[in-house]
Amino acid sequence: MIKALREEVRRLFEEKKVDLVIGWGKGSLPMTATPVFIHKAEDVEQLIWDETCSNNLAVYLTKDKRQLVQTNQKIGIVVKGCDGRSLVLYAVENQIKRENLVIIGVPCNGVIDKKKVLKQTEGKEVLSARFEKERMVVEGRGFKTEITKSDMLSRSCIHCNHPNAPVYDIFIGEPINTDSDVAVYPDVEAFEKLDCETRWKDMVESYSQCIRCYACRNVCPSCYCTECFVDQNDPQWIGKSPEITDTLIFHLNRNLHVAGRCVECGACERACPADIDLLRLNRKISKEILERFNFTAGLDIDEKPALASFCENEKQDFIMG
Amino acid sequence: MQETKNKKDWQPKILAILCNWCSYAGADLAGVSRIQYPPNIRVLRVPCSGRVDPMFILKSLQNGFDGVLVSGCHPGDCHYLSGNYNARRKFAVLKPLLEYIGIEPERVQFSWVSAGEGERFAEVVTKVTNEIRKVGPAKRLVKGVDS
Amino acid sequence: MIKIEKSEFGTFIRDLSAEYKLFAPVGEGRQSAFREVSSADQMNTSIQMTQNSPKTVFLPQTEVLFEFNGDDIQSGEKAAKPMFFWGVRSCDARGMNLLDKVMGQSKQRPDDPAFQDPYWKARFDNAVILTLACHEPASTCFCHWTGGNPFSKEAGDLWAVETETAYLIEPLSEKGKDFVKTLSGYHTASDKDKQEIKTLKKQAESCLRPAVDAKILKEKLPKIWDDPLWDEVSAKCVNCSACAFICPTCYCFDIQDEGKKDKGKRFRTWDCCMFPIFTKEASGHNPRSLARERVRQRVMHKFNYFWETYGESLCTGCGRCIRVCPVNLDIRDVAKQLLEAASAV
Amino acid sequence: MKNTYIPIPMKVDKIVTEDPAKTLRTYDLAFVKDADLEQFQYLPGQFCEMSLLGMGESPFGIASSPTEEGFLRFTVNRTGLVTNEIHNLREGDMVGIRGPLGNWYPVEDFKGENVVIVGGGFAFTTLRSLLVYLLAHREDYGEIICIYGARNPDLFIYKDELGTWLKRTDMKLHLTIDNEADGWEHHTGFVPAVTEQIAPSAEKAWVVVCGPPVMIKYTLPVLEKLKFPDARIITSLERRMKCGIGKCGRCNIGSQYVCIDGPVFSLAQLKTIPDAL
Repeated sequence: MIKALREEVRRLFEEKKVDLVIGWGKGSLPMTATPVFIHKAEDVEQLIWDETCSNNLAVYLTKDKRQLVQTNQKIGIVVKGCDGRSLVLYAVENQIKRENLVIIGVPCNGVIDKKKVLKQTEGKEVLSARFEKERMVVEGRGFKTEITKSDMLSRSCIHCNHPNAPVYDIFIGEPINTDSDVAVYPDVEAFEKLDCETRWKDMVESYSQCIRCYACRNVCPSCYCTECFVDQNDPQWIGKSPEITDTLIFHLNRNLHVAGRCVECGACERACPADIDLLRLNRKISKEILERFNFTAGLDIDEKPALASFCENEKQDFIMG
Repeated sequence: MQETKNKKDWQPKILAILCNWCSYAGADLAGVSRIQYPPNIRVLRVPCSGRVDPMFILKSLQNGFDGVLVSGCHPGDCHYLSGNYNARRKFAVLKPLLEYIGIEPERVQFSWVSAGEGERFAEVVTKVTNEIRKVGPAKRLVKGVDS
Repeated sequence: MIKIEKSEFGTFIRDLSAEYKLFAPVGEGRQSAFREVSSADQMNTSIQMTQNSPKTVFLPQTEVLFEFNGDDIQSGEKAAKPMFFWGVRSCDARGMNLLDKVMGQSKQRPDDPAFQDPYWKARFDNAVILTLACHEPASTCFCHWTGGNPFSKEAGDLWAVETETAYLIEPLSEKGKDFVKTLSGYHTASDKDKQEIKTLKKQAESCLRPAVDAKILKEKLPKIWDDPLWDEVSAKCVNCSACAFICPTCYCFDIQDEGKKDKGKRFRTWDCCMFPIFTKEASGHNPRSLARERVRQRVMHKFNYFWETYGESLCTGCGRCIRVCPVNLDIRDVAKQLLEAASAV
Repeated sequence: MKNTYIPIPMKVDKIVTEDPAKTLRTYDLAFVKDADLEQFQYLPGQFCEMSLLGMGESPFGIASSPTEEGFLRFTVNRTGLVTNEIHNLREGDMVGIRGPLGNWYPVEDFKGENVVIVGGGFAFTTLRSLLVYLLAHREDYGEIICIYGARNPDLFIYKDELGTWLKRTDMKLHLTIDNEADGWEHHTGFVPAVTEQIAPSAEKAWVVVCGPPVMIKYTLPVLEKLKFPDARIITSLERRMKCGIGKCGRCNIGSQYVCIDGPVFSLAQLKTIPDAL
């Protein structure tokens, strides 16, 4: 698989089809991949693809990195299903020139969340990790244990049913077949069943861990405003104190800004240094949008995001009769 | 910010965000027709319900309103043709989201009231006020109040 | 050197918490931090390093500077009960000393109390810090790059080593000496214990990986201030502030007002040089508008600027930023790259 | 122990609107407590943080001179949140002041030597402080030359004083505007050009430059051409600030903090700081 990827990318450079390829390389820590920017054929050996390649690389086409796109150079980008959906979103929202992109799809069976591994090892540091199909053998000082993939799978991947990029120019290996592409939200439904009081308590408890580093925002491919509402200070919308109301309102508003645009790649949750399960609000919104408007973000280049369009006679049960 | 209110002489404070062309005129009609409704709302006039950023609603709850009512033109009557349709989609996401995190559903409500529906405006305000009175003073999301 | 058997530890901690506001490592993984405890079983004594450094106590994420009501202004300073920090690693202890150079003292106005931070002093001057030797430095640890050592005694008021059966404690500062005087009924460490310390130290040092001398890096950095390498180095950074907020020595803060003209509060809150708004002026002009400039600012501040003023690195090599960086931008790799480029110049 | 984060109360005594567009206003603030008046010792070039409680703080250079007792003067350009609010102040309103902060123009070193002051736009505030200070100790200093430019005649601040200074024989004031204007009988042209044309001697002289970055950028080469040594070219920097006492890290440039190592720097110093200019 990795060999095929490298060969394809080498070919792209040799055939002058790309000036730059964004992919994943081996990270400095076990179970960690890191984004790499390949500028010439010799460097393709840096590229890897496995269940540690969790970053959504689409993020490097917007925000502070926007100039990459603006310089009109031909960019190759390696994408999982969710990353590919981000590119579709960018195309819909005119953030990229499709013709300048060479989208390289890879079949994704889900990426791991290091935080979950850490839980499995009771916080003990992992010094080496080896994948064996559905299992990972991790070793640290004075321990060696096996973790089954399902126990360390990123939450975004558990219910993922878009393992392949919806749009691609090259696909490495065989696209993965999914039995159904209708999203399911058992986690959300479970939380909905709890009573109001419990839900609120739960929210407060987990979100009070937030240190406001905005990693969730900065790794989010859908969060690319040139000036985020958080950074506006005249008027200042968001209180800067970590008081729970300010923290919650920041997250709620961020979730609302990506409503109908979130591709549920889970980058926010994996990036969170405070270990907050950020995805649950995004997934709630996605569920609502799917049920009400039968819309899923980042699948169709010709379809506007749910909150940027409307139907005249659609369900309005939430409006007072 | 807000002082702790004791339950019995507490009166709900409700922000009514009204679209200039329909609901605001509706409120006006209710007034000139001397129709009685609870005095608990503070009116914020906006050009169109489409102008209402969910942030307005979150901030009003944070800054001490016990509830928020957003009211615009009936579907099809928008002065700007599609403002209320777009608003409807935003609200369709916002309302369940707030409920999901544990904000009492009664606190944030939406309605369509036309310029001719003075009666209806009074009914809506009465209904909203009563429902919010039932759930009591807002505590969640409120700044400076320990939830 | 005093010896506290692990069997005595429970009572020792209980007595401590009676005298002091006792802080110790609590919790696991990404939510571990120094929190107030009252008994040994609340502590996580096995943790190598907490996710959040003691900074979260000494320089809290937010802190009320004062509350105002009309013309009446009430300072947020609180006369705190003396604090005791158990189990601070040497990198963090050094970090707190570095913060004190900025917050508690003033290089530029050494004799003017107006330039010392009263809120910081109320806590730091009032705290006894016990530095606990680090047996198993993690793969992300690089304190030895910046002149530290897992068994370093350079920072803290007390120094302790955990052995098989006991904690061996010796004083480092005046505060520490006074504290030790208050301890009674404990044995003193035997030569055998001292031997054990030597072996443990060796083991610990064997965990450390080859070092880069931060001093050399400091000398050379100015040469490549304008080097295009910074584009490469900053390419994958997403400019969040995870690294800065969990860093024991990042102290930058913002000052904000809340409330109305007649009633409200002024508070400070952590801020970070990674955010564009950090330096954006009212006119709209921003001296550090580019991501690369902001990344450079952080690296230079840690490894050169601070050193220029205070004679040591602002990085203590705790490696937290390496653990949390969402894109695995490893500061050690950055340092190596920069050093290489600088040496070539 | 003194808590520098807590502002001292001051009363707005007098407000002068400097330009027809009302974007520049000058505020004279009176001390409310005598103790504060006693304690507040400053020199030209220092600044203060002006507080509007509930709104925030902004740094402003002190435009009054320590030789003018009993009040502080600030000229505020309407740009952001706080400055807008300041412009809504009325005489008699209260504001909070923290300071004096930062360092000052080396008036001690100036003694017995000539001083050239080059200013542009509303950055003339601390230069006014300096000029008034020098004139108050006139006998201590040699020749005093002041070159002050603005885009058009309206945009000069302290117009009345400029008039009296023009008449003085113990100093020379050169005014200049960017383009010709009816009834303008002073220089025309940008500050750097006018400075070059006036060509003040660098002999036993210091030069203090303060103005918009672009003006400073083009004036410095001129001064070097006129043989002013870097150590005798003094300027004042601006950066976003919060604490003003060298803690919050916002105004950090190189190893220096503008709020406490500066804002006054010599060109010699600035050349050693990476992103200062």
